[in-house]
Amino acid sequence: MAIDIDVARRLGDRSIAARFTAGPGLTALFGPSGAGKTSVLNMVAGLLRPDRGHIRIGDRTLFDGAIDLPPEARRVGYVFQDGRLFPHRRVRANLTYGHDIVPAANRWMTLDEAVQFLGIGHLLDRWPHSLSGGEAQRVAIGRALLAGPEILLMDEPLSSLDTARRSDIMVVIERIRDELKLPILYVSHDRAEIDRLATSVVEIGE
Amino acid sequence: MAIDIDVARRLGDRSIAARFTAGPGLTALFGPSGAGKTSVLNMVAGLLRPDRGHIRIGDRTLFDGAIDLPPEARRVGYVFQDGRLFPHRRVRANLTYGHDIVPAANRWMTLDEAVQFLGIGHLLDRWPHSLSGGEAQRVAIGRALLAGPEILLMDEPLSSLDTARRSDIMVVIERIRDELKLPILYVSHDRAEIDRLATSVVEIGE
Amino acid sequence: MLSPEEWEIVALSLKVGGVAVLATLPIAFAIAWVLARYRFPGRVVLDALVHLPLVLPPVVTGWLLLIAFGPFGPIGRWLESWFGVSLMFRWTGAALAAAIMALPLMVRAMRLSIEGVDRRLEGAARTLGASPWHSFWTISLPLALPGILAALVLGFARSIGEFGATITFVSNIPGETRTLPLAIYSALQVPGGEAMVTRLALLSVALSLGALILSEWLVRRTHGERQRHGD
Amino acid sequence: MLSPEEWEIVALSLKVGGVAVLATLPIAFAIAWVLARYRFPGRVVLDALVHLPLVLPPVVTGWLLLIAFGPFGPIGRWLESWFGVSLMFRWTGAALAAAIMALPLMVRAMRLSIEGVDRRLEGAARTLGASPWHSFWTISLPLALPGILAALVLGFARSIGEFGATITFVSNIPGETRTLPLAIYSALQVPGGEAMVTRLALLSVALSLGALILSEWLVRRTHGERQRHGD
Amino acid sequence: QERGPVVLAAASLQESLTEAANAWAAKGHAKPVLSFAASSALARQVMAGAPADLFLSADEEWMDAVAKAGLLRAGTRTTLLGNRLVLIAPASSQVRLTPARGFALAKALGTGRLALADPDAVPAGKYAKAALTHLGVWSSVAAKVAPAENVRAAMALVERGAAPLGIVYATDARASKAVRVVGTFPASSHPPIRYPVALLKASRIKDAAGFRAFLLSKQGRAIFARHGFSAP
Ligand SMILES: Nc1ncnc2c1ncn2[C@@H]1O[C@H](COP(=O)(O)OP(=O)(O)OP(=O)(O)O)[C@@H](O)[C@H]1O
Ligand SMILES: Nc1ncnc2c1ncn2[C@@H]1O[C@H](COP(=O)(O)OP(=O)(O)OP(=O)(O)O)[C@@H](O)[C@H]1O
Ligand SMILES: [Mg+2]
Ligand SMILES: [Mg+2]
Repeated sequence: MAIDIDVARRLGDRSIAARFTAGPGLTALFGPSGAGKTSVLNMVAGLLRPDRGHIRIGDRTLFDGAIDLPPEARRVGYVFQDGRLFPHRRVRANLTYGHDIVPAANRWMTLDEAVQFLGIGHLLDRWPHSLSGGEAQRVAIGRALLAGPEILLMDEPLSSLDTARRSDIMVVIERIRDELKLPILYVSHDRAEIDRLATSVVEIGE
Repeated sequence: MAIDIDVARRLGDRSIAARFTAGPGLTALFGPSGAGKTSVLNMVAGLLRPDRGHIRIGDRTLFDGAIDLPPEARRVGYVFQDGRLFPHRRVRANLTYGHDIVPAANRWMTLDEAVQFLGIGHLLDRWPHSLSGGEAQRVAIGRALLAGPEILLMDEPLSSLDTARRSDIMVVIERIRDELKLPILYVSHDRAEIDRLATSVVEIGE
Repeated sequence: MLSPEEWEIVALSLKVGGVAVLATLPIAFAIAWVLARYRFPGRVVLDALVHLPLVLPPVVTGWLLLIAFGPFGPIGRWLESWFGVSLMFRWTGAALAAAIMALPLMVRAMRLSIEGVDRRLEGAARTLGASPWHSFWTISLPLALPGILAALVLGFARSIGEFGATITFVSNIPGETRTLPLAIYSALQVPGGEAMVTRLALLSVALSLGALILSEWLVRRTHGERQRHGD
Repeated sequence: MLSPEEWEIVALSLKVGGVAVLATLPIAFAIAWVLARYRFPGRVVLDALVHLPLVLPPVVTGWLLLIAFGPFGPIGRWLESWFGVSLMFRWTGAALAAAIMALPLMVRAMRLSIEGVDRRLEGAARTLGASPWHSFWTISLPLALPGILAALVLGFARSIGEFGATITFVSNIPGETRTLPLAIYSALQVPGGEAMVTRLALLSVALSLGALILSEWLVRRTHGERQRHGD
Repeated sequence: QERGPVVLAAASLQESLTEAANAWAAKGHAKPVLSFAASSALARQVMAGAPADLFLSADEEWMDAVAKAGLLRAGTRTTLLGNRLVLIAPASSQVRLTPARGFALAKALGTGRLALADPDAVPAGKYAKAALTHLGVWSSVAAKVAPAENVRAAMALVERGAAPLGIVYATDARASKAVRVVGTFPASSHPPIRYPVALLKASRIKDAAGFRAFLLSKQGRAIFARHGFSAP
């Protein structure tokens, strides 16, 4: 599935613009802090409305001025830069939130699988407040994957993970990329990560 | 100034324990996600009370069961893993918060200096809500430095910064370490960062 | 311990207060939501309208209710002819009066909580496939729970204490509209009725204390627990 | 537009309501803070005590005030002999009655906001050198501002509308304790007084509308702005 | 069994009317439903169409208002009771004073206030004002009046020592141990205090007329007399 994005949006006194097409696989968004990487992901997710432009994933148009699918119809899995776990639900209920909503046919991962490869089995009954930074991040990744998305948006998903966990998860991301053939938009500042995972690299910048 | 730490604390069903001494310079805390790195920093900062043990920095005892200095008397500069900017103050007021409290003699950096090397001059009149991840992190670093601490606690301070900004700030950390001779406790998962900055490495783990 | 007459009064107060608060809850929440989330012309007017029963002396509110819902009033006539329902001298009228008096307190409490809900969490829910409705029920509403519980307690206490609007609107009929405050008023009219007043006042206090403890328990069961586990 | 007599009533209502709310504000905040932040034996009792004026019919509250603050009452006697102060029949007594009736509403609103303050931010302030006091003034208090403003609006509206406790405690003396609701009540007692009632009621509404608009403007000036700039 | 008639009665009749209703019920009639509130509130309810049977007002003015609205059953309005006005003081007070032309009320008050039901609004207050005007002392005390919500509230001010003197109905003063009757106002000093009663047009209960008749009967009047009411 190919990605075709051309968006522009004013934020305060800044203009964010990005325009790129990418084949299937993992597209790394690269650029200095404040360049607009998160904003682009928000536009793809439907959380921020572009002032103009279009967003197409495969043969689905998510946005083009006339069309503007709501976030829940876009089937994006979004791992936010800042976690955003639901504070009033335990870890288990956070993980299953999207999983329980989507039709069974759209899911491509079970709770057990996610729990196992993320190593969060011992956390299932905990409240998000009590998680360490890396633990919360793993739960957030699991929550996004379990909703059975057709495209993944990952905003520095590995930033606070230790090396072992990091390479475990990179293996999973590679599998998602290669076996499930899901397009992935991936923000990272880590050269090694990008070198290993990225099919293509897009520079977002001034 | 030497650091002498020996603390233990139960959190839920886990026990966090750490015991190490370190000379001056930058001590990297290293360990898997959930090992207790943030908890140790919280205990040093006075935000989490150890169940037993002691914390000494140079010739000052911050904690030893009998003594338990409040956070504001510890003169720690803490860059939190999750930012924690004050949402009701603009960036400038966040930066000067501690700076304005401490006696002028304790300060070792001016607002202008901090703003300049962190590259946040254009953000001074913004609200924290509107900052990008990396921008917020830079403001948080500036806020901690400007309070003129005697010891720095940094919890993955560079995780969402781009490479250029990252090495700029590493230069500053090196200067703080070498010229000001401030002890620094530094949490990071990035091998390259630790190799470049750390005087000593402490393993926190099960 | 309580005389049958006192039991009747207490039961009636509970019924009136309970029905008033539960019936008002969704309406108050809807108003609070609209006031918290939307900017529209007439917003201040709606806000002011909601506060009205707080500002006007209750007797005036009761009088307005009487004019509107009395058998000769426009709404009263309409209710009578279409549904055969009359609120005059009925406990339902007392509940209506209590509900209207409780409304501003309930709206404010819920509005404060709704304004405190982190809207980015709603966005996160949407990306996980939740419709606006589903995200409302599973995210926004539970996060606003402290305000809802506060609204319940405030509203119930206010209902249990409502006097002026009730007696003006539906009079002081034993077993039908004579709630605790009206019984207290009656006792106050009798010289030497202080003992009775004290007794009934203590009953009121006990009722609302019960509601208070119940709500604290609910808070602890839901919201409180996830805080305690935090740092 | 307004007669001199009406001006007097409005001015008095503003004075009584304003003084009541401003004097209660710190006390209510202290109580809200304690209830939100501390668990201690007797907490529920304090909570219940605060809610009392809401649950009791206002007339009973006024009667209790009379018993306590009247010349024969323990507090009244003490005030008289030590300070030579009497609240009886004075606007200060009316303000006291209004303050007590407004207290529960103000405490609840502020408590909701205090419970919503992220305590980790207070910790961050402490590491930056702020004493508990300084962190309270610069972090906790500003973050609880929405609740404080809501408390001001609710309390003021309630004070402007307070009738039963006031007339029972300090009676209905023109120029001293005759606030808007008392004037409205007097008008209601007279057959054909409806025109006067309407006029005075509209005045009440105008006053509280003014307070409402003022508070909305304050919210927008402080809290609102930093939200609008966000996402 | 048929429901008893709904009786709207002035709050000051609470004890006496309850006793009368019990006596009526003891004769095997359905017990009347008694609702006590301020006459003004009750009259407004009648005028808003309330389905009540009998109205007992504490003054003529509100009964007139109901009559003007055409809601009274013709020929059923009559005066049920009378009352007297008394000057009261706290039980501990030593004051001696007899209400008469030009009596030294202002002097007796000193800096204190005179507790009254609101003289512009509430019947008892209106009678008191009329009496004091007639006795030529109103102008000297008008600025010292403490107008209360109703007679009982005025009495509470005296009971609690907030006011050194007050004017209330004889029936109220009689029943309170905390006040002392200083003197009774001459009946000629104010318009006669009358409690009118009437059947309402809306009445559907046959027993209502019977209950009204019972109140006016010898047995009924005796009950009210025991509570200190005078015959009209
Ligand atoms: N209230 C609590 N109840 C139970 N467990 C808790 C609680 N608070 C913290 N923990 C656990 O204590 C451990 C230490 O947490 P801490 O935040 O110190 O880890 P960390 O080393 O900083 O990890 P990371 O690198 O992921 O940030 C974690 O496993 C966390 O889940
Ligand atoms: N409401 C706003 N007003 C003004 N500027 C804004 C607003 N919202 C966002 N911005 C700016 O838009 C720019 C893009 O933000 P964005 O979060 O997309 O950056 P980013 O590329 O993800 O950066 P980072 O790597 O630091 O997370 C930033 O400079 C940010 O300060
Ligand atoms: Mg970003
Ligand atoms: Mg950590």
